[in-house]
Amino acid sequence: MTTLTYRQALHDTLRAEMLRDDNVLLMGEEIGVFEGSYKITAGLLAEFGPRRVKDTPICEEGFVGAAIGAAMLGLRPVVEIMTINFSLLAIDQIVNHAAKVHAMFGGQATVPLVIRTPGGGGQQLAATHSQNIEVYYAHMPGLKVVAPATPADAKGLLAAAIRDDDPVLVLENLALYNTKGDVSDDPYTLDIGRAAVMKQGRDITVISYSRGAVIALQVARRLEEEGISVEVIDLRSLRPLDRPAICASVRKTSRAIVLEDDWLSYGVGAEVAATIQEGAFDYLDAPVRRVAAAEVPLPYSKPLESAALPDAADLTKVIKETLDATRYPA
Amino acid sequence: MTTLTYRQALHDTLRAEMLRDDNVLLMGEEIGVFEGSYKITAGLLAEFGPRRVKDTPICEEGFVGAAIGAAMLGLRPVVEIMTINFSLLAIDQIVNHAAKVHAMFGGQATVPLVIRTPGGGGQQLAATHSQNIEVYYAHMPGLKVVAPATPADAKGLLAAAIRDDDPVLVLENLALYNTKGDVSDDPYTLDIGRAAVMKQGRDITVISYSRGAVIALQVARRLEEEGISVEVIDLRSLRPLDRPAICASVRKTSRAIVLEDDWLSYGVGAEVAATIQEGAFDYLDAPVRRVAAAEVPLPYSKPLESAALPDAADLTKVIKETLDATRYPA
Amino acid sequence: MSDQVRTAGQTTTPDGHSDLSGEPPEPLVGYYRQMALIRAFELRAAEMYTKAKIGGYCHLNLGEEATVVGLMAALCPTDYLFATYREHGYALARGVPAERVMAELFGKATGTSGGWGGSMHLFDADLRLLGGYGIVGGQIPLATGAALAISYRAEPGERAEAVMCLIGDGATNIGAFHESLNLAAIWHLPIVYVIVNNGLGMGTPVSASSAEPELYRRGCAYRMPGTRVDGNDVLAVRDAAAGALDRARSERRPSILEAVCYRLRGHSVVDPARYRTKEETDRLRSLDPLPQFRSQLITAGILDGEEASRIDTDAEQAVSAAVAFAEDSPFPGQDQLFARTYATPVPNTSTSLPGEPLDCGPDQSDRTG
Amino acid sequence: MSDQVRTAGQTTTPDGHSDLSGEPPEPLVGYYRQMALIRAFELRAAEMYTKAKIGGYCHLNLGEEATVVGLMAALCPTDYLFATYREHGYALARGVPAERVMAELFGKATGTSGGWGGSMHLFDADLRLLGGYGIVGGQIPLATGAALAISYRAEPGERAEAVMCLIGDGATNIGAFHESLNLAAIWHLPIVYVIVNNGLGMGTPVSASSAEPELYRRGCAYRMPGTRVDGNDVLAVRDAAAGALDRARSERRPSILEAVCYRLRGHSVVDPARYRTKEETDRLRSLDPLPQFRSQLITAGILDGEEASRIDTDAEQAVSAAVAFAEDSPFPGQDQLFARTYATPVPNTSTSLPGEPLDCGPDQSDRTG
Ligand SMILES: Cc1ncc(C[n+]2csc(CCOP(=O)(O)OP(=O)(O)O)c2C)c(N)n1
Ligand SMILES: Cc1ncc(C[n+]2csc(CCOP(=O)(O)OP(=O)(O)O)c2C)c(N)n1
Ligand SMILES: [Mg+2]
Ligand SMILES: [Mg+2]
Repeated sequence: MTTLTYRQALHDTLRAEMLRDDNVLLMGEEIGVFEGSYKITAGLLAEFGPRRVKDTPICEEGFVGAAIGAAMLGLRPVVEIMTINFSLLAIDQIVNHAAKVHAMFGGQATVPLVIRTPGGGGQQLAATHSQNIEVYYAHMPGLKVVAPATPADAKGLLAAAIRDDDPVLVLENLALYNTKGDVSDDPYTLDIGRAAVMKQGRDITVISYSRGAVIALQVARRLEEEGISVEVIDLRSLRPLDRPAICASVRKTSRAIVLEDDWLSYGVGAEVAATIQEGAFDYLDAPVRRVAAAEVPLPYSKPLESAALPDAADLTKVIKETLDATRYPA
Repeated sequence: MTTLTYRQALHDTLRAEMLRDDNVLLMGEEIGVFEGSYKITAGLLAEFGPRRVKDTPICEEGFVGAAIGAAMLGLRPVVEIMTINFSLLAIDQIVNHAAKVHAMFGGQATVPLVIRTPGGGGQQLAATHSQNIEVYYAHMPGLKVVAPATPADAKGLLAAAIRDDDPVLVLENLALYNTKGDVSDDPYTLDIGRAAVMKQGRDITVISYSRGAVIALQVARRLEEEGISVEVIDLRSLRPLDRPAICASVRKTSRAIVLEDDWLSYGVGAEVAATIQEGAFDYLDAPVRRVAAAEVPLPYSKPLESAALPDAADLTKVIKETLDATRYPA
Repeated sequence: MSDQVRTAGQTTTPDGHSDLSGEPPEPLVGYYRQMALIRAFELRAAEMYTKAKIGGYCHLNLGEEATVVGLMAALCPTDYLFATYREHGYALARGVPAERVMAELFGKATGTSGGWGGSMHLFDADLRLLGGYGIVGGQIPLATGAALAISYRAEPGERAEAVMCLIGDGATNIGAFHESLNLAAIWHLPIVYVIVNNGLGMGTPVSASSAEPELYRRGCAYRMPGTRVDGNDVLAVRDAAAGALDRARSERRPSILEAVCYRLRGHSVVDPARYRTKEETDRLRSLDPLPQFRSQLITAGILDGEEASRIDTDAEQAVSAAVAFAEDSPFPGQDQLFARTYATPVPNTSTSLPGEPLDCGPDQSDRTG
Repeated sequence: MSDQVRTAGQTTTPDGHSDLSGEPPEPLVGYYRQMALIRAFELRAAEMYTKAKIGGYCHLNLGEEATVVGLMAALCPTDYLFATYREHGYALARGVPAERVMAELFGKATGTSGGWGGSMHLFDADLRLLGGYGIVGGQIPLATGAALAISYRAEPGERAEAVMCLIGDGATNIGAFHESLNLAAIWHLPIVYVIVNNGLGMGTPVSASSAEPELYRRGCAYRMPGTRVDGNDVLAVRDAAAGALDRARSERRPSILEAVCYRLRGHSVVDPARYRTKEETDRLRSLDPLPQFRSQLITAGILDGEEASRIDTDAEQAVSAAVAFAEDSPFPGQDQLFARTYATPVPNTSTSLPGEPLDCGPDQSDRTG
């Protein structure tokens, strides 16, 4: 067990998988000479050379598509898209090709591809560089989508993604790269498609993922001191979505809140809330509320940006409102 | 009042708006010489000439982006994207530019742009040509998204979209083009952001839009004969979403079902169900169920395609199950 | 690095066709056989479409037979082919049995893609036909990536693998074309981009869509050489393609090959092509490569009229057999619906049919609402 | 239609710089003044960034001042400019007060975009600066569309409007570049695509990203002429740009202008540019257009050292004033958060802050759960 940053866990996992399997190669803008915009790939060009670490020109559609084609021939490319915002330039290749090729050709082709890309607002990157849009990929059959919240999960989910024969998006988060956590030194993978109970609790369930899960855990720990017992579910995987785990928790706590960095309408929380009201209808003592971003293109200016994004205080408030509304004995 | 097809209503509205305002121009692949893949623009090149009706090469990103730029200078382009599937090639321009330009530049720029594009499965067009993906646009602040179900709404919403100063997606549907309905001969617009009660009912609310709304209405009429009173809400607008109209209906009927052509997870229905359980929690007698597509890339083969897509029988079954579960006296 | 126009193969006869005299006769007859098969197949496909045996979109190679057969003649079994949605003929010439192609068009389990793909999405892993693609330009990055995989794994050489990527004239205007050709050039990938210039993208002529209408020159922006060839001349196409593939194999030099041909009918079966005048249609008929090559073979004494007619009849019969096979084949079973979404099964994948309740796990509590 | 390399303006001195002798002195001093302002502004912006007064990404024009000022000198007030995210200098040279630029970087309500855009998204409707854009290549289709709007509305002519679209070297590899240039060429649009070739896209040299590294030649795929100009030579840039704009105005002939310049620092303020050697950095310093133009002006007797120093000091002071203004300005009020999403208000637009309940209309019933 070693304490690692989320960044280091990703880096080490890439390296380990490259050592394990010569078919694993890295592609993306500035991942080699520049060592990665967020330095996840630092040192890997020096170690593995330009055959395994391919810097690409700025052409998201072209290099993501090339990675898909290479995967169809059995390579296992791990592509970095600098931020998820730029994935929109490659989304036709991801959605209409990577996600379709296996089924549309009757199972004859597989696409063992990983796309790593960070999302997240709160860095004053303004409207076009602060999006999450995970829901674009989570909605799409044929894709698998994971969004690790901790260094340990980053390792286990990235390794699983690389060994999976389907296209997997590994959604990272700018605000998590420097966060730390214990990571087992041994190699391991985590199941894609399974959520984790980050913290047990009795009174209310908070469901989140990625950075949101980290915040939810912090809030839960703080509220524990106030005598409020919050269960935290980290989805880990957005597609497949672990509905049984969500509903099992809510059947226990009878109340649920979803926290997400994304815009509220048609966001990830919508699916979670819809799932809960169907899967745990008779157990729910209060509506599932969603704590999510205000529905505006994210402003650059710090005070406006902060106002638009959900934070621990917003979550705390909604937890208390929900408990109060159902007359939780404080 | 004249009986028109959905196709004719769209055509006539384009023509009327072009006559009204010289700033309105049409752009898209094959809309001129070829008269439109689905013939919505038939005759307009002959009438208005190539200045107003611009055939483009195959370059969705380029011509959609050009339309946005032209709109920033005050033109009012109406772009046809041949099907919504191809909008993925232009989505960076739509999401990162059309939707952002007004806010990101502090309100100095406006984008009076309309994008018309049909979606829908069921035509054996296979996995890449049968998608809906409305939710990609519905999720996005800065965009407005309408999805008319009837010829009359097609007219009113398209006219409203053309006169609106924001980017509006008008989502058409391949399966609706030949459907007929009464359309007032006078010019009119409908409010973007308002749903319509297509049919009043007491026992249960079915919420849908586009082709789904037409099916919901048919099912509701049939069930009326069996003594089941179904209220049908046609969303008409996916962004903004008319939450008050949805919840008002469910507060009356206490039961709701969403019908959509799209995949279930993270689809439009998720938002509707999440909205209802929050906005009408105390009124709900049963979970809101969603009738939606099976989560697979749509197969070409007819029997498989039919199995994957929701139909009137599926909706009828779920209505009855929901009523039975809440002991509706048959 | 030089662009060139090749109107024919090694040598040319006065009427502009490739000279057949130096060619061994059997392959030539084989080319005609393939061309006749494609012609018969496509005509029957159109008929089956109007009989609603085939659904969706259906794009035909009618008029492009010489290009199709010439290109496939140059391709080695070890090479990979990425096609557009207009690919029935390529599948046939690559060696996919007509039965399996027709069955795919019928949406049957015995089809090349098990009924999942239809007319636009023929695939044969064994024959290295890596798919027809319905998104214009979508195949170009994929093909480029396949070439990357080849160069990742093996050295160049005369017997190295290579990729052929088919691209319509209209598709050269899309961003993926630019991005991919640039990648292939800077990475020295073994790929030939074949622009099948049939003069039109739906109703749009090349001159209206491309600011450089000499499409083989569009590689200039990547220092990539280009060749234009008469797509009605099967040997010229074959030889030009073989040369380009050789450079790809041995030198890892990507290139463009433009084959100029004509679409005899509308864009798809349902398009009456009203945007073409009668004169234009007549002109196209006069350029039809099938009767041309037939009479060339007869003139050269390689076939006599009777043999040629027998080939035509054989083709008809093969297509009839294909239709019968497709007709008799079963549709894929509904139990297959969820079998294709993923190659690696993972927990919680949805397998709900429309209208089924969500799978939210066992409700073990005794509590009721 | 011909590509050409222009190393200088009308005439060239033996050391390769434009000859100043035929030029009226005042504009020359003005150019220097602008270059000095940009230099001072950018250095201060870097400082303010490290002091966390500026957030997000911050890309500087350090080293590109001659290109910036030369281009802006050629642009008429009626022309439209679309820029990349590296656009502080362009805003300043176009005439946006330094106060408003700095205020935008500070995220203040008095900024060019009211604090909504930040460093990457400067906009000034009056000055027809139609934005900096952070998505690489995203501005190219928009600029092309602006040129379409111009040609939709008015005839060509000497005083017609035109569009200038700035493009980084790295951005020429993206699909939007190809699609847009093709559109401009077939539609004969009044636009100049300026490739600001500073040698690098982040850490990637042009030779590694573009298979045709002579970027002004990339118009060949659209029969679009291109010119390369020494981007360290303000007059050469100005004249080449003026010529290209003239062709756009009068003949509706789009073209490429490549200005070769250098990025003195890292890609953005936070990039130490370790991928550059000390020799390379030293070489870049020696090419710095600012001291060069300064000594050229002094040698030509247009400025003396004292005047030049005063200009430098003025620039410093202007920037200090800009910082003070930015510092003193208010942030946009939170009540403005929902004011910018739409230009045309419609019912049911969400105005909920995070954690607020949904607006689901009045709950008029007396029923409780
Ligand atoms: C991205 C995209 N845009 C538009 C279409 C619709 N479409 C299908 S085929 C076609 C014309 C293509 O022309 P060309 O590339 O010349 O190929 P051809 O059909 O002539 O073989 C168009 C516009 C599509 N399938 N994909
Ligand atoms: C579509 C997209 N991909 C990647 C990026 C990240 N990125 C920002 S600037 C840049 C380099 C651009 O280089 P160049 O075009 O030469 O412009 P310069 O920064 O040198 O002015 C990259 C890769 C982006 N903003 N947008
Ligand atoms: Mg064509
Ligand atoms: Mg650069």
